[in-house]
Amino acid sequence: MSAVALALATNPGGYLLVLAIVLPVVGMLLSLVAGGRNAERIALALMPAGLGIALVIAFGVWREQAPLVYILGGWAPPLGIALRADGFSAVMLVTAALVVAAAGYFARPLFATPPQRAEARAPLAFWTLLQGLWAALNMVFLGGDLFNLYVALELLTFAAVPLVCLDGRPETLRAALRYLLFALIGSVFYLLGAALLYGSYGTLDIVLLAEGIRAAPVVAPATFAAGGLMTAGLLAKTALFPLHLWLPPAHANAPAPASAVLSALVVKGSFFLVVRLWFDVMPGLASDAAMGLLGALGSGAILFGSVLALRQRRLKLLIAYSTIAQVGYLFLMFPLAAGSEPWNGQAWNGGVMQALSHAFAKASMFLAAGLVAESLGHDRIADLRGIGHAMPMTLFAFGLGGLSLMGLPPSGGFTAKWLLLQATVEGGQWFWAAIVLCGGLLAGGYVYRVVAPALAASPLDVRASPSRGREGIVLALAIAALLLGFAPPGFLGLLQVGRAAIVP
Amino acid sequence: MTALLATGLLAPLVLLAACLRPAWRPAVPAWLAVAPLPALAAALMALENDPVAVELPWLRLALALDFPGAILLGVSALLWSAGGLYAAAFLKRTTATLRFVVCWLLTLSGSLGVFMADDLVGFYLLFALASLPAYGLIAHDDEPTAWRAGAIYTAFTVLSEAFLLMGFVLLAAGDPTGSLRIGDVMAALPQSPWLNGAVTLTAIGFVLKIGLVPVHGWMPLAYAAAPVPAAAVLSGAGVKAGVIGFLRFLPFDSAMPVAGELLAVLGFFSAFYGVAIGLLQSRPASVLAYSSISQMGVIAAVLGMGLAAGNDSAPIAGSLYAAHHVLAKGALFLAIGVIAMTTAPRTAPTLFLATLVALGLGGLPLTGGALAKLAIKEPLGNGLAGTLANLSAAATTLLMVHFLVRLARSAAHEPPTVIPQAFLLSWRLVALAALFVPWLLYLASSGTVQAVLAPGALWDAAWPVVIGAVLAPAWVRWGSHMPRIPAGDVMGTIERVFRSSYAIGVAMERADHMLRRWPAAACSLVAIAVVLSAATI
Amino acid sequence: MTAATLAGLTGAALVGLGVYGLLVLAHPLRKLLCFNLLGSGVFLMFGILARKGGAAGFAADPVPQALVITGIVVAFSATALAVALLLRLFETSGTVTLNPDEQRPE
Amino acid sequence: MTVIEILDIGLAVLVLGVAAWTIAARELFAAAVGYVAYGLLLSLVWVRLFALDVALTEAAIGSGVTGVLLITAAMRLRGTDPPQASEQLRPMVRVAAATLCIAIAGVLAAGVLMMADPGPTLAPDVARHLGETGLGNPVTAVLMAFRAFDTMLEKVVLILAVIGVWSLAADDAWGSVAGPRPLAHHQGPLTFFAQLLPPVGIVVAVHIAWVGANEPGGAFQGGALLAAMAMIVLMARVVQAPAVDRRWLRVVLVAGPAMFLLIGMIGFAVAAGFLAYPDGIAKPLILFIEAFMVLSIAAVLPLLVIGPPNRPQAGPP
Amino acid sequence: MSAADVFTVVAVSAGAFFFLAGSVGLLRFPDSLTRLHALTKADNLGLGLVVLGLLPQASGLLGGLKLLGVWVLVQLSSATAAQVIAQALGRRRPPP
Repeated sequence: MSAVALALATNPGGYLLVLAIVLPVVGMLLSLVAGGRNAERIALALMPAGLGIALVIAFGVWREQAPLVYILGGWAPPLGIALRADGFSAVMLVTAALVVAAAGYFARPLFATPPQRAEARAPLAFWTLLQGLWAALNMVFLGGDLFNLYVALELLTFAAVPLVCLDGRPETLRAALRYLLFALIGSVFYLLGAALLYGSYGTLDIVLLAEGIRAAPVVAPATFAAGGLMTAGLLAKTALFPLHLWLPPAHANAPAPASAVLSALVVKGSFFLVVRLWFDVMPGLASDAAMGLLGALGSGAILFGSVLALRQRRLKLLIAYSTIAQVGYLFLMFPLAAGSEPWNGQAWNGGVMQALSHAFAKASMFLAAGLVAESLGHDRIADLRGIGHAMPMTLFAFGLGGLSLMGLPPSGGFTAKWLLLQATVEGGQWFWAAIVLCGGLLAGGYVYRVVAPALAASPLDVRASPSRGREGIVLALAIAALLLGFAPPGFLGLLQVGRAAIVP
Repeated sequence: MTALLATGLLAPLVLLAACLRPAWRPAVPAWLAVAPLPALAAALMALENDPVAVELPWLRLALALDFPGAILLGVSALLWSAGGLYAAAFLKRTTATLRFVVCWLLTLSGSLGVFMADDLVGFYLLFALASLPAYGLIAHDDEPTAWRAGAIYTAFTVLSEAFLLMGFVLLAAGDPTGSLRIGDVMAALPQSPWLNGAVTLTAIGFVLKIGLVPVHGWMPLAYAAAPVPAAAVLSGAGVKAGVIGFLRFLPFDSAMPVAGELLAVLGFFSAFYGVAIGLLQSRPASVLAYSSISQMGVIAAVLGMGLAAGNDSAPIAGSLYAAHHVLAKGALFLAIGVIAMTTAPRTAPTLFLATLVALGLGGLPLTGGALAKLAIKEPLGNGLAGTLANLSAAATTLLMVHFLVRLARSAAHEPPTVIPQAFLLSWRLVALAALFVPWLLYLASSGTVQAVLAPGALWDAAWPVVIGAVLAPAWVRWGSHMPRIPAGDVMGTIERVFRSSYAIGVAMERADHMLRRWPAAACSLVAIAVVLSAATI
Repeated sequence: MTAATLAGLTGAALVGLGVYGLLVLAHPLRKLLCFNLLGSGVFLMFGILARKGGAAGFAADPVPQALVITGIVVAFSATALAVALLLRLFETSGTVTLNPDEQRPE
Repeated sequence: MTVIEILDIGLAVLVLGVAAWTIAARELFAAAVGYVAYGLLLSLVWVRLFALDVALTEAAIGSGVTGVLLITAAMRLRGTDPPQASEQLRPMVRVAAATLCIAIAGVLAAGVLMMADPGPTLAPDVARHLGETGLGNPVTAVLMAFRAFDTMLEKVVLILAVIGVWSLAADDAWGSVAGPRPLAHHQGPLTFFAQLLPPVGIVVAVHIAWVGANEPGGAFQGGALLAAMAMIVLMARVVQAPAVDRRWLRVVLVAGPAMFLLIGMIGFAVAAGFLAYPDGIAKPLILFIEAFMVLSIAAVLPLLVIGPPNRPQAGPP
Repeated sequence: MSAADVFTVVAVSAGAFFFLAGSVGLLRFPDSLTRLHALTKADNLGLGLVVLGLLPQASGLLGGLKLLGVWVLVQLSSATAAQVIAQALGRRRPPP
């Protein structure tokens, strides 16, 4: 069977993809109905199950060395909708499950329903929104239809925005509104692009569209506009420089577990779709100029984000700007990984590794910052001197995350940079190498700004020490970022499964 | 052997894991001296037998020990062990012990591991481990000078890591098999299209680590700020991570005249520059730090000449010279600590031993230093390079006399509390090792006693020391009238230049402020859509 | 010119108008209005696709119509959420400005 | 040029004119009202595109419910416009923005003019498989069968929006109700209207939902009409909205998507898989799901319009 | 053209005229109450004429009833709306 035919039929194990989406949706609905403390119980109970499903999917993709496919309702595309999991989807699913679970267990004391009440606003909202967000992420990673992905993206945004302003302070409301309005422009642009593609090829299915674009004697002019519009829309949601206006206030003011999920996963959701678009839907249109533009924006993000991170006075703002910088690295994938040379494959692996390791490292750092803020009542960097003495585990986790951002071994960040740099060398694209190295130096700078004074032995008044368990979660995330550096070759092979450039 | 190497690498990390349990923490310092011993045993075994190479697939790490690696590992382990003894006693008199212990153990595992690493990534990891955690040792005193020293040290370290990363990537890219083993990579390097880039970037990375002029400024600041045991192990063993880097990653079997001579020139310049500025220092630790710059310069010169000539015996010579420096420099730093706790008349035995070790750095006959100097004679040859080396030995002697004078003056004034026996034991152990271990190494590297004791050889070793010794009284008499240069000399200027770059940050912040306004960002969004569409056509 | 083409051109113009409003109007509620204008312009683009895809006895391709219906609902959800946010912002801070930078620390 | 064409052009000009006026209107309130008019005109355009289902949806949601939402907001935000001086734009920015927008609109217009006619279509596929669903309205078939997943998710989006809106409540208002208090004495034309209309509205809503299987209409349009009834009743202050923590309210909210999911999962066991319907009983199943969706929609839309709970729960004064 | 058709054309045209008049009033009258007056009066008449004109064209009895239903509902809602608006105006600005 041809690759296209394979992508249009359910294969064994495909039903798992449905479960991965339905489970959090059901959790969300049940949580809403059951209300109160049950919302938390349901959410926490489903997280391990979701993680299990994600792991089984990843294992299935790895064992078959082929994407899992599920045709919803038995209606094959173009009429119906398909779900597909390739290697990239699979690892993102697992990452999302891990980070969501970590944020969930971390959030328990923050979003517990007060004992004297049956139900309170923030806990109910948090637990339901968290599950909604998780469902949306899984849909984004598995969706095989551009319009279905639009709905998933909207779901993601609607779950993410209220999380930003759960505390109801005006500045968080303002940040949330800014985020929502800007993201909405992005959605509309995406939708417009999808319309143009449908108008040209009569389908919204990713595989069929790719086939249509590839087979067309001349590329329909609307395709160009669609590519630009959809990408720009997605970039707005990814907060790629210079479209990052909403990210720092939103991520820096949200509650810590929300910040962790937003920074680690939500921006990756739209990034994931940009990758889908350029590598799966329209690889033939990935001209040097277009990919160079994306790479240049990424470079701008690296430099701007890092320098701005160096200049922040608040820890969470620093981490938020660091997210802007780290997202920039992801976009170096585009000039480097477009193509079918072996080094393109390395760049692909590098980009994916960056997405994964940043997810773990950044989640860990945001949660660590949350613990610091809880213990001190503030997160002013200038007043963190000696925090390492008071909360050694937290600082250690923060530092490990920082190492991954700097790209020091052993960490996923190092592997990512190593692979990206190898690709720049073999592709002769030296400019990106310089940017990567500069970014590493600047990351060293902003991590140092926090860690070095924190190590000082000066006494510091800490309201309450964080619980062992929550520190353990933060540390576990940082260690996950670290362990990615030990990923066996088979793992890198998994990332290549279903990569369009190597599918015959 | 695999087990021994692995234990050598992991022993410090096991101790580190023990720190996780608060109940065990107080017991950990006592084990600091033990942690390096497996590595020492591994080094001795490797010296006995042929070079070994093992893989630890579960750590994704390959380890190997050849002769240069083994001797550097051995002496470093010795110094770390003695230093651990000192540190354990030191920790009883200081605060923030946990931080010190953690940083010590991390640095230890990196510092020893880097001599064993046999693959690019592992080397990079261990090199980083040998460098970055040392921040905690340098800034241990928690005062502004220590913070500044730590900050500058970290900045240089991170910069060096960046150069190394790119250098290593180029090295790896040059090997078509995709192997990351250092042996394979270096074998493929001469044919690599990126030969020059790889060598240059890697060399810059290591130059930053060994502190050649003009990137030496961090060294005097760091060693002067660090507590005695930390300064001893960092100046002795820590900095050799850079030396082993040169040994591993310069292609000595293919001559690269330009690169080699460039390195040699830089090395010789550093050798004399270090002495010149060192003479203008008054703190003993700063003097020693400048001496380190000078000595690293000599090693760089040796390796540079070896690279220029394609001389593959240069690594062994360089490693012998470096091995002596490990012990001698470590010992002298420990001496500073001992003297600082001893009142004047009772300093004599310590000063005597220190004199032997210090002059050994200049090549005093029969000391370990003389053997070290003998070892580098061959790669340097008898021409200009050999003469310069001898002159630098004379200069070093002068500097060492200066050091001894400053050391003697730093003796305690009031009767101090009793000096811990561990301090004395540690210091004497390393000092004696500095005097005698090079003999063992020399003999192990197929040298003969006759060659050392031949009158000609004795004279060759003696005359630079004599010149230095003759000049010394004059310097002691009048040198104090010379202007003093702050430790770190050019560092002040570099910092000023760096500060002026803050303006860029301010400008970018302003730009960010503008870009993040709604109309600007929204216009950017539309513009990106338009430009990207156009770019795909 | 057919009704479909005319509707398509209307949609294109609406997209332009909506984007312009989103770029230059400061009041969040006006932005939201413009978002809805822009959205309906995009839906009209789907509409012309549907009309031009009329075949097999259907006056218009039903698939884009279904997409538009879903899209309208999603856009409404977005509007409702944004309005609620805006009103809450006004309630708590007394202003509706989106410019966050007036409140930098120190 | 035929009369129809002239009318079409007039309609287009009117739509664009009202849209432009909405943007340029000096008063916020006026802009919101303009938007409602715009929405109604737009549904005429949809009729002209032979997309009656869309026209109904646009009229109900695009102009109707959204209009109520925007007008209410504009009333409550009276006086917040014009913006502060810091937000005034330089003319240069306006020109740049206008240029970009003209570029986008121009590209799209070119795309419209170049569009193939007849264009790519899935209509034949829909026609081929319509019989398997038992439905007569192809749009409903797409919504409820071929792309049922989208529709299910869209309901989840609505619920998530409700949670999002509720999450904006003040902490001490949780558990209370939103919207205006009911009046003690029912009087006036609005009350009369609110008491008279709902029975009619409910009948029409059920009718629309029911015929949606074969003719224009369907769950969403029917639900929206039902929601409109609920909003009129709330606005007339005949009853008050239920408190947000009522269990029955939650059940009604999730009933639609939950039933969709449930029947979808049953498809695993008895049909071709998730969201597949067994042969022969597809239509009844779809109508069954739609019934629950109507309920959910009727509950969701008014909740979204009246906003988060904002006062302690209290009976009529 | 049958008589019914003629009737339709005449009635619908008349209805359209009243709608137009109402719209002009909306735009040209000086204050809210007079505008309201124009709308309620003229538009109701216009709608009635249009519905009346369309009745002969209705498809069967059910179609005719639907038309009448529309008319009734619009009557109801516009009357209510006019009342509500007028009340709101009265509250805001009591008559002199």
